[in-house]
Amino acid sequence: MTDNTLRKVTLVEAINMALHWEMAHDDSVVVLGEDIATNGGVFRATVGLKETFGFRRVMDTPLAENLIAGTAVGMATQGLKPVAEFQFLGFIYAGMEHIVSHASRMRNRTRGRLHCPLVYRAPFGGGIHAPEHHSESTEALFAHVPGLRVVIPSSPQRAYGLLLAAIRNPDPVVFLEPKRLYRAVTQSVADDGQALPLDTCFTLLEGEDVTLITWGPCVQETLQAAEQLAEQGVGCEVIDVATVAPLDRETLLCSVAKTGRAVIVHEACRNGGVGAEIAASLAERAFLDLQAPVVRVSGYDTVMPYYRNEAFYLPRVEDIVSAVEQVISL
Amino acid sequence: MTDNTLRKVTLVEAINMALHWEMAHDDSVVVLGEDIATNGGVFRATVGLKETFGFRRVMDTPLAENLIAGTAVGMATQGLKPVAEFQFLGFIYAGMEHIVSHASRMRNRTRGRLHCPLVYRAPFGGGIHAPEHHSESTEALFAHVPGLRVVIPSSPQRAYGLLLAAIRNPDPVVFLEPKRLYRAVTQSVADDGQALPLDTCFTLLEGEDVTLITWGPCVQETLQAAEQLAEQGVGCEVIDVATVAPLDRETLLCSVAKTGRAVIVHEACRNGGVGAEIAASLAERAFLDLQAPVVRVSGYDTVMPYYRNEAFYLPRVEDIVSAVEQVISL
Amino acid sequence: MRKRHEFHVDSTRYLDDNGSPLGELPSQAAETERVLAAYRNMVLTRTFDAKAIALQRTGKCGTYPSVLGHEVVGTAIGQAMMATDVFVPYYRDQATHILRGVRLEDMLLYWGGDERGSVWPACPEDLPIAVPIATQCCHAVGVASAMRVRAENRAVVCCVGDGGTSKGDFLESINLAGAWHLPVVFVAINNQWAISTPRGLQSGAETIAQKAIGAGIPGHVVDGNDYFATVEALDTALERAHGGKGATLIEAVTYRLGDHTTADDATRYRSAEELKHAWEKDGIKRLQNWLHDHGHWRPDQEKALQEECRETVDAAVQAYLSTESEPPTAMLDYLFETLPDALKEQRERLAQRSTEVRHDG
Amino acid sequence: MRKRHEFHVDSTRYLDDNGSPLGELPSQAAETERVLAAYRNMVLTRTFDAKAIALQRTGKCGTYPSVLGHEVVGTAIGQAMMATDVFVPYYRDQATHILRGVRLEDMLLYWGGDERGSVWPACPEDLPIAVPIATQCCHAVGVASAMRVRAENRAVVCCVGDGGTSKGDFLESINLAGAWHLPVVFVAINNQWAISTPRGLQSGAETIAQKAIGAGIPGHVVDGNDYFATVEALDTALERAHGGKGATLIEAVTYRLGDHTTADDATRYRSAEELKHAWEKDGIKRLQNWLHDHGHWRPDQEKALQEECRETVDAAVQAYLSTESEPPTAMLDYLFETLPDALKEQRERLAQRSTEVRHDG
Ligand SMILES: Cc1ncc(C[n+]2csc(CCOP(=O)(O)OP(=O)(O)O)c2C)c(N)n1
Ligand SMILES: Cc1ncc(C[n+]2csc(CCOP(=O)(O)OP(=O)(O)O)c2C)c(N)n1
Ligand SMILES: [Mg+2]
Ligand SMILES: [Mg+2]
Repeated sequence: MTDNTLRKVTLVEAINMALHWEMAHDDSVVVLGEDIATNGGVFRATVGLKETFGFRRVMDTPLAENLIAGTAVGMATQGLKPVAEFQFLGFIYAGMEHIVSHASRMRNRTRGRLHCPLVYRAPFGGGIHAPEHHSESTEALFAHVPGLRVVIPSSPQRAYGLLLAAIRNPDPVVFLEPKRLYRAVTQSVADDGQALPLDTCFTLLEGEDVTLITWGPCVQETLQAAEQLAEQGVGCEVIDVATVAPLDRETLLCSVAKTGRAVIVHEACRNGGVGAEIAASLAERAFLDLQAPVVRVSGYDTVMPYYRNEAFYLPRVEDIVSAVEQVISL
Repeated sequence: MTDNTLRKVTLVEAINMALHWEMAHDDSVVVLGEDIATNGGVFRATVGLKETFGFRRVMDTPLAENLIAGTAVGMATQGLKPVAEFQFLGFIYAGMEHIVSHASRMRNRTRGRLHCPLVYRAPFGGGIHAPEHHSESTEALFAHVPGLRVVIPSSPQRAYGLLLAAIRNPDPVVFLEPKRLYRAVTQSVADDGQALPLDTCFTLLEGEDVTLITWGPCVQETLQAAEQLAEQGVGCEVIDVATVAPLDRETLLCSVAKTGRAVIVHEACRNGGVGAEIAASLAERAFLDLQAPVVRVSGYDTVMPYYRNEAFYLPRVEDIVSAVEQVISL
Repeated sequence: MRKRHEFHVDSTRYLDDNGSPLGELPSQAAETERVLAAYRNMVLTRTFDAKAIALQRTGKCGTYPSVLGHEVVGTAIGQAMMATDVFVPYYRDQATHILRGVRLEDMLLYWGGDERGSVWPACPEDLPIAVPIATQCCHAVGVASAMRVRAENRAVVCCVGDGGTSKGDFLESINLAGAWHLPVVFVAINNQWAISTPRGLQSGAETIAQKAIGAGIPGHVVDGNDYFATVEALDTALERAHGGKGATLIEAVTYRLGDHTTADDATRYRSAEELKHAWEKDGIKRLQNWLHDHGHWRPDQEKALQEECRETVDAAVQAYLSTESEPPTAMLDYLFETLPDALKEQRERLAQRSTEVRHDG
Repeated sequence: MRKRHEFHVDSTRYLDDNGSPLGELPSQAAETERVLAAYRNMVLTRTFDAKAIALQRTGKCGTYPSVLGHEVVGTAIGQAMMATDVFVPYYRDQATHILRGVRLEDMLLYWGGDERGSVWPACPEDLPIAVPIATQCCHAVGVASAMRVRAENRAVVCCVGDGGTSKGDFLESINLAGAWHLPVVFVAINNQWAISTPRGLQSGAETIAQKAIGAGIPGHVVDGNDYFATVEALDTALERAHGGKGATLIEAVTYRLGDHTTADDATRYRSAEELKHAWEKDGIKRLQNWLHDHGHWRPDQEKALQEECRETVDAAVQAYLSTESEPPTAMLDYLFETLPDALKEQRERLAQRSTEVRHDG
């Protein structure tokens, strides 16, 4: 790693950097989706790829998510490594059959003869005042599907390293990008092709009193809550799960063994969210360690409201703080 | 209710009875799906409907699940009450966009102007030696979607009463029928048009020592396990959740307040299954009542194996018994 | 032994780019009042559109999809439909909504992030805007099926973009419409672009209308900037539908004169030249010229109309801007007919927040 | 101003129901060895099929979809393809699989509930059976795209049933094949039924081949019981694909002579008469007659072939029946390339069960 590879970038630029790196270093990587080539993606995540790698490897598709999902499966069985973009997570559902019934099963079905080294990318989450269907947080739907990895970066560095890992992974990865963080923060990222692991959570902050477990956009609010709580003398351990499936329960259990308390924060609606699996796992395996119930701070069990009321749906720093105060008081 | 309405029927016959009853008593009920009219459905659930109510109300569709899901939405906005069959739950995924983005949202989107009084029926679960994709248990995918009810009968009586309730309900219901129970048991069912509630769990057996929480096909094995455990002097409370979303947490919490112990049994893979939400809810709200961790007995976190090894995937009576023994021993 | 199965679609246009007739006009041209009403609606739509974009640019409205270039086809649809028919829109159908009785402030509310923008008392059966592309096509055949089930003499008009015609929903739906002889008219509004994706990348087919052939229904191409061609095709298709003769696919060829939405910058992917060329074919100007040339319209009328439209739009903007947001509990209150017990606690939490100062407007 | 866009699809047949030429035959008829190899494959396929059904009836195999009536088209596909091409099947393509080198016992293993039935060393790039209808069409265009990306001179053949042509996957895929000029041949095997749903309920279109028009690719109808018509169409379409000229849709018209699967009872929804009529068009008999009539085949050869096929099938059945089941841990071992930590505990539990007596076989 040399100094001149260090760049100060936003999360979406880190995505773009990772795509450039991997396409330059691996001919089998191709990119496809709606408006990703000439336009460079509606969020500019794929900008420059067509110019550098040409239409052959950077493909604007017709408007059909089912087709995008399924075409990527076919490409992957041929040893290509397609990175398929869904313009928003809210438009991925038409592709669900290929994701659930094919991408995740091809290896198992053929006993390893064929497999699907593909990445399904999608911007997700709310907070950008977008129209209906543009603010979905349905990572739990994918986390429940055996054979899929579901990866969610929450910083430019992790976006870069996790996307590289996702593309190199020989199995299908659903890669969800928190769009309200796309340009919210910048970080120095070394453009050195270093991937991050897909099988461990990232401990962002160490603490003794309570474990805050989160991922994606809510990492921001959770870190802010931890800062406030630190001022009150409460030591928070903040864990970015990052790969929500398959889940690294060990890191979470170790942390809770230490703190005895856990608060889970996610933007998705609560019922059946990934938080439920984490809470259930902790409650089962850390039963004797837990000094308070595992509490979830999350979106409401409803559809994301149109943007006038969006802010009422999203978990806030103060919600996290008060959840921590609640579990700490027990 | 007169005696001559009592019939000894299987679960699939109870479904058929309920469809006949409701179509006879409500002109707005229509039925659609693949092979449901002339053939009466591949499981014979809709047999006789076409003969009685005609092709106008009993519609064989082209082969397109996305279309079936979406056509039902359109019909429902017109005040029809479509009961749409997906031939197997494993083939519903193509219809996911309409289920997630439209059926469940039409009322909310239009602030009550339009709504979707529809039922999506699908046989689900394994155990019948079927080919790939014919043994899915992905109820959790639907339970996580705000605005949907997910209802799962486990006996002929509940199939009859719950299906009537589902059709009459003014909102969309995903109605999953445990196909390995279709013909496994018979029960006397009064063909009297009496619906059952969609907002409460059914307590099938009362007991003091442990709460067994289950639904669908696993109700059978759970009851058998309870019987075995009764012989060992362990009193099991067996609860059939039936409506897995929205979840009646009160009944479950009351039971656990009494027993202090809970085992959840489902056929779906464990990670992110409905059992996770139940376990998380109990662990959070019954924290002080619980004398042992909530344990889940479930399928493995993988795709249902082809039928030679299917039996290794399915939860068995002995798995439930030993889970109970484990939580009782704490 | 070889057998040939032959198919065709026709394409129609009556006016040249300047509004001069290319030959004999259809009977619709003689209905002066209707033509004038159409023209007025086009101008109102365009005035509204400019204002909505301005509101977005000044932070008073959310992302908004300009209707520029769709005024003619949208108006023709609205005129051809009966009040008892059902309109199944996509998101760029402002011209039709206005004729169906949707209030301008409702459209602003919708794009301004308020669900109440889809409460349409004047056309309570029309479907709300479908954001997921082409999904509305399946709903349209569902609505048409309901009409068939009840043996009603009503029809459905469903709009979809050129991009949307690549998606299964559209293709499956036109097929069902053919198989079931449904009273539905699909209007594929071919504005040459799906965001940055040009029509040519959507399909190798010469026309979109020919997709009707695989569905066994008639397909027809019209110049979507030619009011007479478009309204004639709509009238004919709706007559067929009302007469129990089944479905039609109309491809209305036009051009998206604006950006895809206010979040888009079309200069990234298309040339100024192409856009300039498209403006030369503008259907409003064309109809205005025809009206002038045939003595149906005078400059002072134009001036008055412009003034009137501005006032109408300004009043709507006032109504929109003065509409208070819903309480946050609304996000739970319309999910089910009655609030399930499972959501009661969450609703209480939200109710406590009702008095909070909003983070955003 | 009206413009007419014209389209057509041709349908081809060379032999009458008895195998007599209706006119001049295509050049393929002169390749006697190839024709004989085709005939042999058809007979082997039919022999295998009868045995598989018998195994299911006696509890030795799971639900099985009979290939009866598809032997001709399946064989033509297998013959027309190069070894380096990729076959993307649905679930009724036994005749093709055999020519691709899939072993009969593999097919039995697959329907007998064992994932190893999809490990195909002889054609490692062919896609496994796709059970979810029409989904394979999207995979086919994906495979063809990979060939295009790598500028390879290879092609894909993808099969789909008449029912499958109503599903978005098929329609979206042929459209992409047209838009991207992909080297892919779609064969829609129109056997008149999709379980109990007759062809006429799937679509109002006169032919399935005409769905190609909306995708901008050539469509062609062949009598799928006519070996010469079918193999000629396949040869032509694959030549086009290999030559970089793009995709083709072939509709092979035949009849599903058996039940949908062994779980189905077709007498519930179709008449004995219709079935009898369909048997009169049987393509194997037709080709046999032609071979006889032209001196390429003798009764003693037929007898020897029948015997040989029986032996081949019996050997496969033995191999199948003597294959031990996989250990239960297999259900986790192929999910990911390497077992994630999250699954280790579950794998251990399964490993403990490896020695258990099976509940079923
Ligand atoms: C299923 C789905 N995928 C993607 C999008 C994002 N999107 C919004 S509009 C659009 C292009 C639509 O183009 P077209 O159908 O031609 O209609 P136009 O906007 O040109 O009127 C896309 C890709 C969406 N709304 N829905
Ligand atoms: C997506 C999906 N829906 C439903 C089914 C159940 N199913 C299996 S075969 C079949 C009919 C298929 O008919 P067709 O495409 O004509 O093929 P054929 O069986 O006649 O060869 C159906 C509905 C399925 N396998 N996949
Ligand atoms: Mg467009
Ligand atoms: Mg068929």
